[in-house]
Amino acid sequence: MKEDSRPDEQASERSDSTLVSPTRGRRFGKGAFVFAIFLGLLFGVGTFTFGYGKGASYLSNNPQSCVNCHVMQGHMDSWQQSSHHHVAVCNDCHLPHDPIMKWVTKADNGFFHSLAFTMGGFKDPIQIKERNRNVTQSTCIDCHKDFVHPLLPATNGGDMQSCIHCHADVGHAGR
Amino acid sequence: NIFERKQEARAPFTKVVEVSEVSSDPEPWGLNFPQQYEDYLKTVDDPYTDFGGNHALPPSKLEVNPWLVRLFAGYAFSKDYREARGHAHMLADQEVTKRVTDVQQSGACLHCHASIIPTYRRIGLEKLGKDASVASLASGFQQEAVIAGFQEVSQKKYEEVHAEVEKTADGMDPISGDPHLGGAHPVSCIDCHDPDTMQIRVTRPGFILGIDKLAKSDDPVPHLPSIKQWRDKGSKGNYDPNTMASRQEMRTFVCGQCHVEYYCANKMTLTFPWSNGLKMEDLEAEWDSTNFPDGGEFYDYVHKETGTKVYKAQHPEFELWSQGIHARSGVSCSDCHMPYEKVGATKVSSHWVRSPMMNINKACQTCHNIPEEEIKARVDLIQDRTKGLIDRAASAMTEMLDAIIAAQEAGATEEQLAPIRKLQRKAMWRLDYIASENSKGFHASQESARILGESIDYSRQAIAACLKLAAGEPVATAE
Amino acid sequence: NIFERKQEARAPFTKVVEVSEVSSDPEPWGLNFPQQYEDYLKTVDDPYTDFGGNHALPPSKLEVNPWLVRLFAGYAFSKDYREARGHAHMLADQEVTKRVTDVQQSGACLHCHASIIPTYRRIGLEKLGKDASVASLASGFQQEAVIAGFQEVSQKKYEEVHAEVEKTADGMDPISGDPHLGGAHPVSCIDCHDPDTMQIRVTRPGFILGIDKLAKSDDPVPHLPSIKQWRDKGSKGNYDPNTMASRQEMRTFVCGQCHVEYYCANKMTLTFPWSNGLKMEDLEAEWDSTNFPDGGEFYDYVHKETGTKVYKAQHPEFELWSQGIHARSGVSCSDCHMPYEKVGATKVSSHWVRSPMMNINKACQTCHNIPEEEIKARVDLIQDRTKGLIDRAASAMTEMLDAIIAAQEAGATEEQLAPIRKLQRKAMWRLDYIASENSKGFHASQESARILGESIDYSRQAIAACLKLAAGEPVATAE
Ligand code: HEC
Ligand code: HEC
Ligand code: HEC
Ligand code: HEC
Ligand code: HEC
Ligand code: HEC
Ligand code: HEC
Ligand code: HEC
Ligand code: HEC
Ligand code: HEC
Ligand code: HEC
Ligand code: HEC
Ligand code: HEC
Ligand code: HEC
Ligand SMILES: [Ca+2]
Ligand SMILES: [Ca+2]
Repeated sequence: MKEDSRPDEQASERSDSTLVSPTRGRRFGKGAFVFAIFLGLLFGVGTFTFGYGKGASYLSNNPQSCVNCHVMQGHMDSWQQSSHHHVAVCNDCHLPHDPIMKWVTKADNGFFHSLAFTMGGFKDPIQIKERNRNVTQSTCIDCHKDFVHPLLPATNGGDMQSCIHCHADVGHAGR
Repeated sequence: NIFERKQEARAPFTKVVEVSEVSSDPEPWGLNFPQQYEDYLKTVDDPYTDFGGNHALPPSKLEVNPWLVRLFAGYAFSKDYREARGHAHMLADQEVTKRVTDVQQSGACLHCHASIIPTYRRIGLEKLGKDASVASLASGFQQEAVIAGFQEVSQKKYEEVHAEVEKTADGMDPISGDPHLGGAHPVSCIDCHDPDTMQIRVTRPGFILGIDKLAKSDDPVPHLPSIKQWRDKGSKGNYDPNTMASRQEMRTFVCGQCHVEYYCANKMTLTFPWSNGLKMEDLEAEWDSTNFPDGGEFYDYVHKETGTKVYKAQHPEFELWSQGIHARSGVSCSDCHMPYEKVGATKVSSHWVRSPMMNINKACQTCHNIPEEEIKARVDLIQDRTKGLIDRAASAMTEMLDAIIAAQEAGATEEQLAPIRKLQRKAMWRLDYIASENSKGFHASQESARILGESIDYSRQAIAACLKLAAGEPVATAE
Repeated sequence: NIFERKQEARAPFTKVVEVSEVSSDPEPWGLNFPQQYEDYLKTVDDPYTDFGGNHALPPSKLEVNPWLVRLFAGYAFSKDYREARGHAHMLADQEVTKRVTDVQQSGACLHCHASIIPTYRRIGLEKLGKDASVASLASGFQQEAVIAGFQEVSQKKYEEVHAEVEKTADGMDPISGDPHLGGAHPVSCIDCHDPDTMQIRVTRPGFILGIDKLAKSDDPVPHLPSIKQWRDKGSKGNYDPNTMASRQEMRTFVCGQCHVEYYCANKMTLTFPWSNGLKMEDLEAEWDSTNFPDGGEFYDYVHKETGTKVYKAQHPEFELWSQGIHARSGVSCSDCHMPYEKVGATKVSSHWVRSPMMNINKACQTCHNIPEEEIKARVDLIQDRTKGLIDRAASAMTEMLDAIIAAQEAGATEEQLAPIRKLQRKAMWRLDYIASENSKGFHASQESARILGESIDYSRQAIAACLKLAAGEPVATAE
């Protein structure tokens, strides 16, 4: 796939400012601070793994880089079968589309996956955490917000259904 | 909580015409939301038009299952009881059923068959001595007045209340403020939507009171997380679905306003029996412990063949769904009965509320990625098993009636019959519970079979008890 | 750590030692596949070791459910009947059960409790007058000989056949060709795997003959697509699972070799009753129409309290699973009981075959993306409903036994009792079917409830019939 035809880029072109919510901005302020300290403290431990496990692949958009960790293989295999494989790579769904949170999440997940992979002891099949679940929901909405307009809350701050309540298979049925 | 996804609102829609809390006529709403309105109008279509033109009534359940006539002996249901059909018919079907034309019914019947909230509000406001003008009716929901009006008319005569609905305005000219009088309507946009925001909501007093009782019970209701949250926060005040339920829960609650077991007659106000929980036994326990205002024991009718006071179960879809795997998985009524459909560049909820089996592709296949015939085969299998057990329970029930009649003819005393009547009531309630539920077991497959198994048990225990009476043996009491 | 894991990903497996068709001792296999062997050995662990050291037997079902003693009155099962436990125990548990020590059992018992195929082959080869040396035993599966041996020993005495198994070589030195004699083993690698390719396979004659009968029946078996394919191609010859079944089907069939209803005693060869299909009624119909070689009507035992000839149902896991939603969705026994687990970079099947509830994460969460406690709660709910109905059916059954005894004491004739005995047989069979199935209803939740509902119906019909007899009324025949 050519770099310039990546769907996430098309998507971010399409995305407008309405999705950068004030709430998210606030959360970033505090979260990023705590995160930075934490990262600093643990940096030494994680560095070898991060490097050897091609942790830098987190900085890339290539799905192949995710399967440097074989625990991601099932997701990769079924992503290739999925309705989205030609329109969205892993990062299109798993990284926030807003430019700042994107890098925070990248660092955060990249670091913790490396740590978890090295130390073991994570759940198998892997279970997504609430925080990352919210990321995927936000990316669905970002790409599809026109189409799903009626599903958005009628009033500000209202809740809405989880897309994968119905579309569980879109990214990857397998785990 | 996975349902809580606080989001920014959608862009406000453009209102072609203004609608308000008095707009029970759906037509002006249709100008704002043509797609939903068009679908809604399709609910006049139903598979029964083959039976001789649009005006024919749907098939009689009594003819298909003659044992129902014996089950309901002495009750209005034994005169006329038909298949349900689309929402557009609900008011007309009620008006012409022999249950209404041949029997005096109460005004509470209209709670679920007409767009009655503005009428409740008007009568409530009058009762409370407040302004009941059309402008006042249009100005807000005014729950207190709605509930007051509901309580006021529930026990009045059907015809009387029907006339009240007809004389309430069903709309108001937004500029002149003039009322529009278009008569009574079946369930309409205003019954499920806030006219300002279009958010879904519940309006029916029966549900608002019932779900609060449920929240205050100790039924775990794992499928209704907002109730758990309310309890965890100390169960303060009342549980208010309109402000506390998640949107996904609301997608079921709007249906739970009507598709539920109820008491609806002239001895007390319309009641949803949820104070112990939503299981069949919980509902039964509420009826068992209810007394009428006059102090008498609760019952729905005296079974004519046997003289036993029994309960009538009506369409407990919400309650049975609650016991099923879909409820536990967070699947709402609307997910299946009002699935999203792609219309042009957007997706909307199908307002053609109907059997999902007429629309398997949208109703099921998004979640169940398997062929349509296979889905149909699975539903058929569940329904066939249920049907087989219903027939079995029905045979046991009719044999029981014969046995009780024989015992009475042989001179059994009331004292001797007392435990047998208890068994009879349990057996009939359980059979009716599943037979009157409209999914033929689908909404909770194992639970349906369990309930029917119990019905068989009680019917046949009653038979044995009668035979023992005849033989002069002592009869054990029902457990 | 990562370094190691990367290595594992590339490492192909190397055969450290040679194993062959005579290698019923799993130890050498374990050198080739240490991970699977290690898991396999864990099947000695079980939740019952708390009950007093590793050698204690698991809890007695008879003590927990005293009604079982009455259900099995006059049959070996009334002497000793326990919870199942891990595969490692299967042979020892059989050797020490009072059903074997106090009663003369047949050699067919070993079909499912020992790694017996090389013994069948040896005896079959001898019978057919062919070379039965260890080298010949090791050389290939030789199905004809295996089946001949099976038929030869099925009706022999248990002790005799056990001695035959002990004296068959359980391995062979690949270089010298010397036999290894290690005694009898419980189910072992060779029972499910081809020693050359490690492909899974079925080896048990009972299954090979049974599944062929099923394929030749008209049961639709939508969950076994390869049978449909074979039928579509004209049902030529025999249906051979080892060459025709899909790998996913094989992941169930290996278990279906043993976890099935059977006849196993000395009147005829071990039989799996699948000639009409896999539903409870289909199995019953086969027994109903079976005659023993001596011409007598088929039965498992004469129920001691009542003198009725009845059937015994044993662990119909494969059959009940076949009626459930997981089977229809293509989910195999191995998916839940031998889930994949990641060991380093490779995925292996957990050979610690056990309750999936001990391993919810791997067994269920691959497909059900919901919290572990919620999965447990769903299983509990299904099992509690089943348990409730089992208790109800058990009460009905014991009351029935009392009623029949009373009728006999009152002098009922055999002619009068005939229809009652039919009802009794049906009631007991249905109750036993679900009570002896080991998932407590989970494998097919609605079907389990349906079967128990029918059991209740028949038990209580029999009671009424007895009471009518006492009253001198005519008794209708069982439907
Ligand atoms: C260094 C190895 C490694 C790489 C490379 C890797 N992952 Fe992971 N990933 C893991 C491990 C281990 C976990 C489980 C963490 C846990 O459960 O605590 C995980 C968990 C996840 C989760 C669930 C996270 C959560 O905690 O909610 C997501 C989503 C994910 N990975 C996506 C990705 C994507 C997208 C990529 C490529 C851009 C990727 N991973 C690359 C090892 C890796
Ligand atoms: C179209 C969107 C989409 C794409 C593309 C996608 N995913 Fe996901 N992924 C999701 C969603 C949605 C979830 C969360 C599921 C949930 O909430 O249970 C998820 C969850 C995960 C998890 C957490 C564990 C689990 O299975 O729930 C991992 C790991 C993961 N994805 C890895 C990947 C990798 C690696 C790729 C690329 C090969 C990828 N994903 C591509 C949408 C996507
Ligand atoms: C990077 C942008 C992007 C993201 C992120 C994304 N989608 Fe899509 N999605 C698309 C595009 C583009 C298509 C149209 C594909 C086509 O036409 O084949 C599509 C198609 C679909 C479809 C129709 C195809 C099908 O699978 O039935 C569904 C449903 C869908 N998306 C749901 C989701 C959900 C749910 C998520 C989040 C988990 C998501 N999408 C995330 C871009 C995206
Ligand atoms: C709590 C809500 C509720 C109340 C109160 C109620 N109904 Fe209904 N009614 C329904 C629902 C839901 C259906 C559709 C399901 C069904 O047919 O079982 C229905 C169906 C009907 C039908 C069409 C099918 C049939 O039963 O023949 C008639 C006629 C009817 N009701 C008459 C009445 C009458 C008369 C009363 C008052 C005694 C009444 N209803 C009270 C909710 C209600
Ligand atoms: C105000 C009461 C009321 C509400 C609210 C209501 N229903 Fe109904 N529903 C009825 C009545 C009454 C009927 C029977 C109409 C008849 O037979 O004339 C009915 C019929 C139906 C039918 C049968 C349609 C057919 O074509 O056979 C379905 C399905 C149904 N409702 C589902 C729902 C769902 C899903 C919801 C919520 C989204 C809902 N209903 C909300 C009262 C209601
Ligand atoms: C998972 C899907 C699903 C959910 C959730 C569900 N239903 Fe149903 N419902 C069905 C199916 C399937 C049928 C059987 C339709 C048939 O036999 O044609 C059915 C039948 C019905 C019928 C009778 C329809 C007719 O044609 O007569 C009514 C009324 C109904 N459901 C109401 C409800 C209500 C109210 C809820 C929520 C409390 C609900 N359903 C939840 C799938 C569902
Ligand atoms: C309650 C179930 C449900 C939920 C929740 C849901 N969808 Fe859908 N979605 C559907 C159904 C059903 C269709 C198919 C409509 C059709 O084929 O007409 C659909 C269609 C779509 C399509 C278009 C498919 C196509 O064929 O082009 C997209 C894109 C989509 N959904 C995205 C989303 C996103 C994003 C979300 C979350 C905001 C979401 N959906 C939430 C049920 C759901
Ligand atoms: C029996 C209940 C009921 C009635 C009556 C009803 N609706 Fe709805 N409506 C719903 C539900 C449920 C949704 C989905 C809401 C959600 O997911 O938040 C909905 C959604 C909508 C939406 C949002 C977009 C969409 O399609 O999801 C509009 C607009 C709408 N309805 C218009 C109308 C109009 C106009 C009428 C009258 C002609 C009407 N509704 C009658 C239950 C109802
Ligand atoms: C929003 C998602 C969703 C929709 C829509 C849905 N289902 Fe399901 N269904 C589920 C889930 C979740 C389960 C529970 C099992 C699981 O976790 O996979 C389930 C289970 C089932 C089962 C097995 C349970 C049983 O009672 O045997 C059947 C059959 C079934 N669904 C049929 C249907 C049919 C028919 C429809 C459409 C009328 C439908 N479903 C619509 C999500 C859904
Ligand atoms: C068709 C295969 C098969 C045959 C033949 C068979 N068994 Fe079993 N046996 C099993 C299976 C499977 C289990 C585990 C499931 C259970 O306990 O219900 C088991 C469990 C047992 C147990 C442990 C639990 C208990 O029942 O106390 C004993 C002891 C036992 N069998 C003895 C025997 C004896 C004696 C015979 C011969 C009369 C026999 N078996 C014949 C398959 C078989
Ligand atoms: C050769 C016969 C045989 C085969 C093949 C077989 N089993 Fe068993 N299984 C048994 C017997 C016998 C027992 C009971 C052992 C005891 O209680 O001593 C048993 C016990 C079990 C238990 C209970 C374990 C416990 O810890 O409680 C499970 C679960 C089980 N088997 C599942 C399976 C599955 C899944 C397969 C296929 C992958 C399978 N079995 C293949 C004969 C067999
Ligand atoms: C979808 C998952 C699933 C499938 C498929 C499945 N089982 Fe089970 N099985 C279970 C569960 C859950 C239990 C209940 C375990 C408990 O109560 O601890 C169980 C119980 C059992 C037990 C009793 C275990 C014990 O601890 O005593 C046996 C034996 C068994 N299954 C054999 C089989 C066989 C043979 C098959 C295939 C024909 C099969 N199962 C298919 C999930 C499954
Ligand atoms: C009761 C049946 C059974 C027994 C006994 C058994 N296996 Fe397996 N084995 C299986 C099944 C089922 C699979 C999965 C096969 C598949 O999916 O193709 C498997 C897979 C395997 C595999 C392939 C890799 C994997 O783990 O999926 C190996 C290697 C293996 N077994 C070795 C052994 C060894 C060594 C023994 C004896 C210690 C043994 N097996 C005993 C049923 C059995
Ligand atoms: C390989 C996939 C797979 C595995 C593994 C699996 N399931 Fe399921 N399960 C399904 C499917 C498919 C359905 C049917 C509904 C549907 O289509 O979503 C289902 C349905 C169910 C249902 C609803 C049906 C009913 O009887 O009420 C329950 C409960 C359930 N599964 C529990 C479990 C448990 C517990 C386990 C582990 C022991 C398990 N499942 C393992 C795929 C699986
Ligand atoms: Ca009632
Ligand atoms: Ca048997």
